Amino acid sequence: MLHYIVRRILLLLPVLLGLSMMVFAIGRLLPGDPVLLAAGPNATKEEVAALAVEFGLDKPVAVQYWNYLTGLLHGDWGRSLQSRGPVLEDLKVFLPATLELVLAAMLIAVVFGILLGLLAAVKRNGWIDYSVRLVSLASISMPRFFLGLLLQLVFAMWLGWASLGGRFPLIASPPPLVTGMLTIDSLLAGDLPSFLLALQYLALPAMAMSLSPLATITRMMRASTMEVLQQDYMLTARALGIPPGKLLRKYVLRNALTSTLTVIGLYFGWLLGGTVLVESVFDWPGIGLYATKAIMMQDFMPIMGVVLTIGTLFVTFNLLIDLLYGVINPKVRLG
Amino acid sequence: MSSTLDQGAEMSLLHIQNLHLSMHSFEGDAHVLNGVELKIEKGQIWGLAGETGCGKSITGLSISRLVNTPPARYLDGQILFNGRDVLKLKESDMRQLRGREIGMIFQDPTTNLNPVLRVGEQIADVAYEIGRIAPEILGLTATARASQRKKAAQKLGVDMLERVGIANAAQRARDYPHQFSGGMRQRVLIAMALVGQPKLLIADEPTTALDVTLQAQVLKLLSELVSSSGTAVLMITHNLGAVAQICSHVAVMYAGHVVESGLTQEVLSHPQHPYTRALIAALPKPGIQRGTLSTLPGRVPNLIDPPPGCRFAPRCAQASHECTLAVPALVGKSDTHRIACVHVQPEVFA
Amino acid sequence: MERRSILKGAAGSAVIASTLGLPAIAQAQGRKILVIAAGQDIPNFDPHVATGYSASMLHRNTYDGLVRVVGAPPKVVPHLASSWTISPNGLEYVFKLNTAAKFHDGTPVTAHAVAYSFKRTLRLGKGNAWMIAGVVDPNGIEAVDVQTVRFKLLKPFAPFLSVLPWQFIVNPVLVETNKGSDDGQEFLRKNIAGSGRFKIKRAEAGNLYEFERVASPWLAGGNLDGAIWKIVRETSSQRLMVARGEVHFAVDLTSEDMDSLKDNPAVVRVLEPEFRTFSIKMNTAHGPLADINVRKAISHVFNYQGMLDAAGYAQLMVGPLPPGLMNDPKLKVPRTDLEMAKRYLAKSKYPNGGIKLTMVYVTGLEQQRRWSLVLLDSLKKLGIELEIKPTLWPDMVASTKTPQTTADFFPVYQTGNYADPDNVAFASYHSSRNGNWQNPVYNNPKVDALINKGRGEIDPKKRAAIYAELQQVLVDDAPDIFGVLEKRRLAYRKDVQNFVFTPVASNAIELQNLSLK
Amino acid sequence: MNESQAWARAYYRLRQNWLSLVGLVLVVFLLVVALAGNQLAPYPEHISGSVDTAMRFQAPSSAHWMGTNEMGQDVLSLVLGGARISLFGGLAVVVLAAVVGTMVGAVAGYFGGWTDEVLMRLADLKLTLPGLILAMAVAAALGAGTMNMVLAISLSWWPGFARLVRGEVISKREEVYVLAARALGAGSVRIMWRHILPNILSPIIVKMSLDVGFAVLTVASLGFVGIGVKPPTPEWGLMLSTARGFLPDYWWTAIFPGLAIFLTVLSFNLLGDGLRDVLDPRSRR
Repeated sequence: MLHYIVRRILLLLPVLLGLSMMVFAIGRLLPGDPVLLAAGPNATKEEVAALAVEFGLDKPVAVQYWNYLTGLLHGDWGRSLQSRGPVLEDLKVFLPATLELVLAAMLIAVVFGILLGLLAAVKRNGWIDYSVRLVSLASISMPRFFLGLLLQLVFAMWLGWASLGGRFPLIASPPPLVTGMLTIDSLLAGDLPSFLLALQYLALPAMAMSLSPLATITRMMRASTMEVLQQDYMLTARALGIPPGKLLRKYVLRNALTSTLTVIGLYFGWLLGGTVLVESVFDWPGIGLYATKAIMMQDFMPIMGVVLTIGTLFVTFNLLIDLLYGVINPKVRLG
Repeated sequence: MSSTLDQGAEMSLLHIQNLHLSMHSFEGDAHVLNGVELKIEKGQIWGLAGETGCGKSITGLSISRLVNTPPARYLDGQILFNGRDVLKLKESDMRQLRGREIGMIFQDPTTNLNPVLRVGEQIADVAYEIGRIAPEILGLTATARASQRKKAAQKLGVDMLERVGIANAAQRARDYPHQFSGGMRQRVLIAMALVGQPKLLIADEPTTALDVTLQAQVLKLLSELVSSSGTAVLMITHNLGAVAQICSHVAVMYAGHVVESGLTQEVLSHPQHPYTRALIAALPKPGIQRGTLSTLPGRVPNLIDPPPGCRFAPRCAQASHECTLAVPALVGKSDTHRIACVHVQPEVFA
Repeated sequence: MERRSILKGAAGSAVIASTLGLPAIAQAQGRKILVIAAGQDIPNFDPHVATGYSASMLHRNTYDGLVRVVGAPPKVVPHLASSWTISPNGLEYVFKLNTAAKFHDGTPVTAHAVAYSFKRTLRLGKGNAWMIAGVVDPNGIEAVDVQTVRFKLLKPFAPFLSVLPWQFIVNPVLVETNKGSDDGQEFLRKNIAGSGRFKIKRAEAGNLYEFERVASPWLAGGNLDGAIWKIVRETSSQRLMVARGEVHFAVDLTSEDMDSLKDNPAVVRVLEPEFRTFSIKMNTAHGPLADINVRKAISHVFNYQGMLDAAGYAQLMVGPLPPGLMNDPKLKVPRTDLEMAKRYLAKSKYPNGGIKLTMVYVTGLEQQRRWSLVLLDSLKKLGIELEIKPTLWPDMVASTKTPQTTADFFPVYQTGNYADPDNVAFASYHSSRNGNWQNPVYNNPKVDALINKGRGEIDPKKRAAIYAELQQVLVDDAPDIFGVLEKRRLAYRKDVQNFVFTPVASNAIELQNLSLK
Repeated sequence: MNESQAWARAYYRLRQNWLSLVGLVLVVFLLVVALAGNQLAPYPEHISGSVDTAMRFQAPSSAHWMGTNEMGQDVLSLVLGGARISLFGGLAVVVLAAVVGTMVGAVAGYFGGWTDEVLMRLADLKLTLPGLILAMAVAAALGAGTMNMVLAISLSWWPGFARLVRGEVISKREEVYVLAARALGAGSVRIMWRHILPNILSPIIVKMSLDVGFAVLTVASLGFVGIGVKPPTPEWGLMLSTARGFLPDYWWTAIFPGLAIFLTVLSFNLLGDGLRDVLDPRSRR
């Protein structure tokens, strides 16, 4: 098993290299002059030229890329026009917020997706199956930002149960910083009131984020469960007296999960990139909002930083899913 | 539908009476079983032979009520297992029978074991569930705790694997199905089917997916295990050779109807029904020249609008108008040889 | 709203609502924290570099200027300087400093610190330096003794006292020790070296800035222990947060927000005129609008009422300068008059229109989007087509470099930082500002001369006459479509006490005298 | 199975799943609205930007079925007008991405070897990058305008088609009729164009019909974030983001554009699902 993991990790390096190359190329190809913008509106010609040298834009592209790459490795991801600070520092502040949102959304999507998928497959062509299929198709079509607005309208504006935006009540002091994820940090600090508060702020955005992955996982789970139910070994197990509960829990679930797992992996990556809209609706200070502001200011370093971060996380997480796939599916692990 | 119990005769293990079943599909409703008649006593080893699509598998599955309704629908008839009509049982009662009273083996060993669970665990699961109803199988009393039952089930599982000829069964039990050869997997399935010491074992084409040498071994293993425990067997196959090798009795089915049944020795050496005779004639015998295999003209009837009366009539040489009037009943002086054909009178044959 | 109250009533009884208990402003552990919702981030703390109302709020509360501005109309009152004398020719100002004033690190605010700060401002030439550049002579700033500082001006400058509230004094010791290579800019970007009543306790870029009252402030006032400047981008969120008590202040509200707060008993609405003009500048140097008759025609076809409706709480401009700043009642600005517009157009090079003009506006600024639609609709009546291009702020600023790259119509907000006509006049119409977004192309020597005269004139009556003549020339030249004066739209909770509105950067809330019940 | 029976079975499966029929009807209705938006709208002049500031924020009434917005424009007319941008924007993205993706996929699949390796790694890399953020960055940099937006979105949309087509081409490449054509001396382009492409059309069409819905969603997302079309062109995403400030009091200015996006995406998904069953039964739901 170990060499399987090592081989996959080694395979990761060229992908990350390719990723950095593509992000650099996109940064350079985008029209708009980063130097002029960095210099600011009332900068003189000389100042702009000096800055161009400082940015290293006068050097050939290959050298620029090399500087960019070495810079990345040494933690210099460029400076942001907005915060004037290094991009890496900003990412350290904003990334945990996005991760917390995506993890919460995926948790909801996976748990309910699997349950609903199983239910729909078992009660095949019954009214439950039919309504689950209809609702999941509608959920996939529901734009996240519109859903966010509706949730805000109902739960925050009319019913007043949830907060309108932000991550934590302003007055209350946040739990000590460990992971940067408020819910987890407050749990680590054993501070239940903060945990509940953080949860209350996380609820609406997480729900808005989780609807489309939930629907997709339901559809995938339903399809793979129906596939498994028709397998011969299910008939054998049933014929030899295995009760339905154990059949579903043990015999169906593990097999159906294997193919649904890849979707969960893919979705985590897509969600990372998709938080932009929900973050702007709920004023959730994550990398999505950070990227949007950077785009509005044509501030390239943060955009490239965010895109590279998401790309890297996406690739790494898919590797984890593949490894988990090996654990669940012995044929893959033992070759 | 005669629902009265079969008074006089001592209660047989399995008695399928006049079973009718239709299967709904895109094109329409196919009348798959057309009055199946079959009676199996304790210890007997029956072969259920017929071409593909004659309904033998569905009959086997119906005994353990594993046919999904819909799309299937039982139109008529009974399946009496130890006198109780299986079609009327509550699902929970039916589950008590499966594995404990009725064991089943299916055709393809490569797909009948759960790929993601260890072999030992799968057989232990079966033993554990049976132990819940009949603890004595695991050598425990009813008051045994679940953990005891689990350990005993695992031990019984390993023992069974050994009895079906799997070397150092304890280690092998930890392996996964894909680490076993086809023949070994079929042995595991046999072990799983017999771990509950069932009264009846239904084997649906158990050797069809194996090559010839393995077939003989598996059949030998099956007959040894069964004879020692007195388990009755219903082997569903289209291979008359296999029937001849281990079955004491045989029933020949055509288009959802048993046309001839009785002692294997009797039926195979003196086939009376035209279809059985044609079936046996089609068997290649050693020393025949090339090109002389006789074939049966015509095709299996379309079951959506089946021919009236005897469904073999369209392909039968002695067919007459009388054949088309009604489905001929399976009659015979005794259970040793019964025939369903208007033109063959019972007294004619022994 | 009938339906909403039913829903609210039903929800009120819902068990969930009561248990969750939305976190209204709990007086956290008894500490009085004022929470302000604002849409603008504070990327830079340096008082001599950063601009924008968010930065001004930070500077006002963590640094001090020689004087402060209070009330409406704004009046200059002593602050660091307890008294001052002005020479008859208006060229020399001498300030006596308040001995009690001291920096956060306890060292007193000396005349040397004042001189050091003004010299640094002029040296950097950023932030609010433009207010005193070319007016204060860097070598003419002298610390006579520990408590007295003398300023020698290069030329008489009537609004000098009005600009001083924007020039903040830094602690020279701290700045020198962290000078670095950029005159302490890197240090002051994230750190405070001031003498204000508050200092920064927690700063999360893009999210919130928490202020905390210093241990022993040299000036008492108000009972606040601290305050939080919370970045809330969406104005509707700000409005709902102040309506529900999640925040005390909301500083970026739209007219629609103010309408929906109308009948909320717990909220005080502030709707005050301010020295903030909005006009659509026309490219007088390049393209069809160089022709004055086309400009005149457009000035008369524009739907002023439509602009006012779309603006909500605002009033139409009655002249190039905001009212109350020496405005001339006899001045007549153009109003919608299709006949007059057609007459002017007939005299122009394009008698029946048929031309296509371009307008840029800042992506995301809703008001500017609405007014560009009003302009598009109005121009249709003259057969003129308008292409509206939402543009990102950096690109807009870059486009004003040359007349050729500047769009035909360029919308500009002009905020009067100090209550003096020179402020708006100089920034909007003086040709020295050409190539800059405040006055990209307009160049009229006659106007320049009048502005310079106005700056230097001390005598109020003569000054009034100069600005009256200036405004008449501007109206005749019609370089802009004179738009609206948006009222300041603020809202705060009833339990905030003694907030005094000052029409000068009033959304940069001064915490000094505020208290919470 | 002769020709007529194949169609009968296809029709049966489509009819059996009446949902996709609903999808079909909705899509046709949307196309009509997109084409004839101006004619259908009660106040067509509002679509081209005229305003009526006296009638601001009117609640839905008989005069204005969906009420009026902040400029007094009729929301129903703007929604109908917006259909053109959103729908044709979505279609343009998918068609552009399909063309580019098919070419890349066909070349990679047919020639294989290192071209396949390079092109597919490029496509895979593209999939790891967050499509929406990239589209926003590119659209913002190119400046507002429908064409810029379509270009920006299809930039990260083509890999999906490339992977699909590559798979299909590889499987079809070994087919007998392809070998026969090559044996008869047909050039590779001819083979691809005349033999392989026509036979892999159905999975492409299925993916296109499924993707249009999501492309419309992305167009609206760009609009919501404030990048996208130039005023006065009505666009659902922009309308929703503008109207967001008027919740909850003037809810109709936000709800109707939002519903329009949802319905469009739903109808294409319904149709796509149905088509997939009919045209491409292998990957049934």
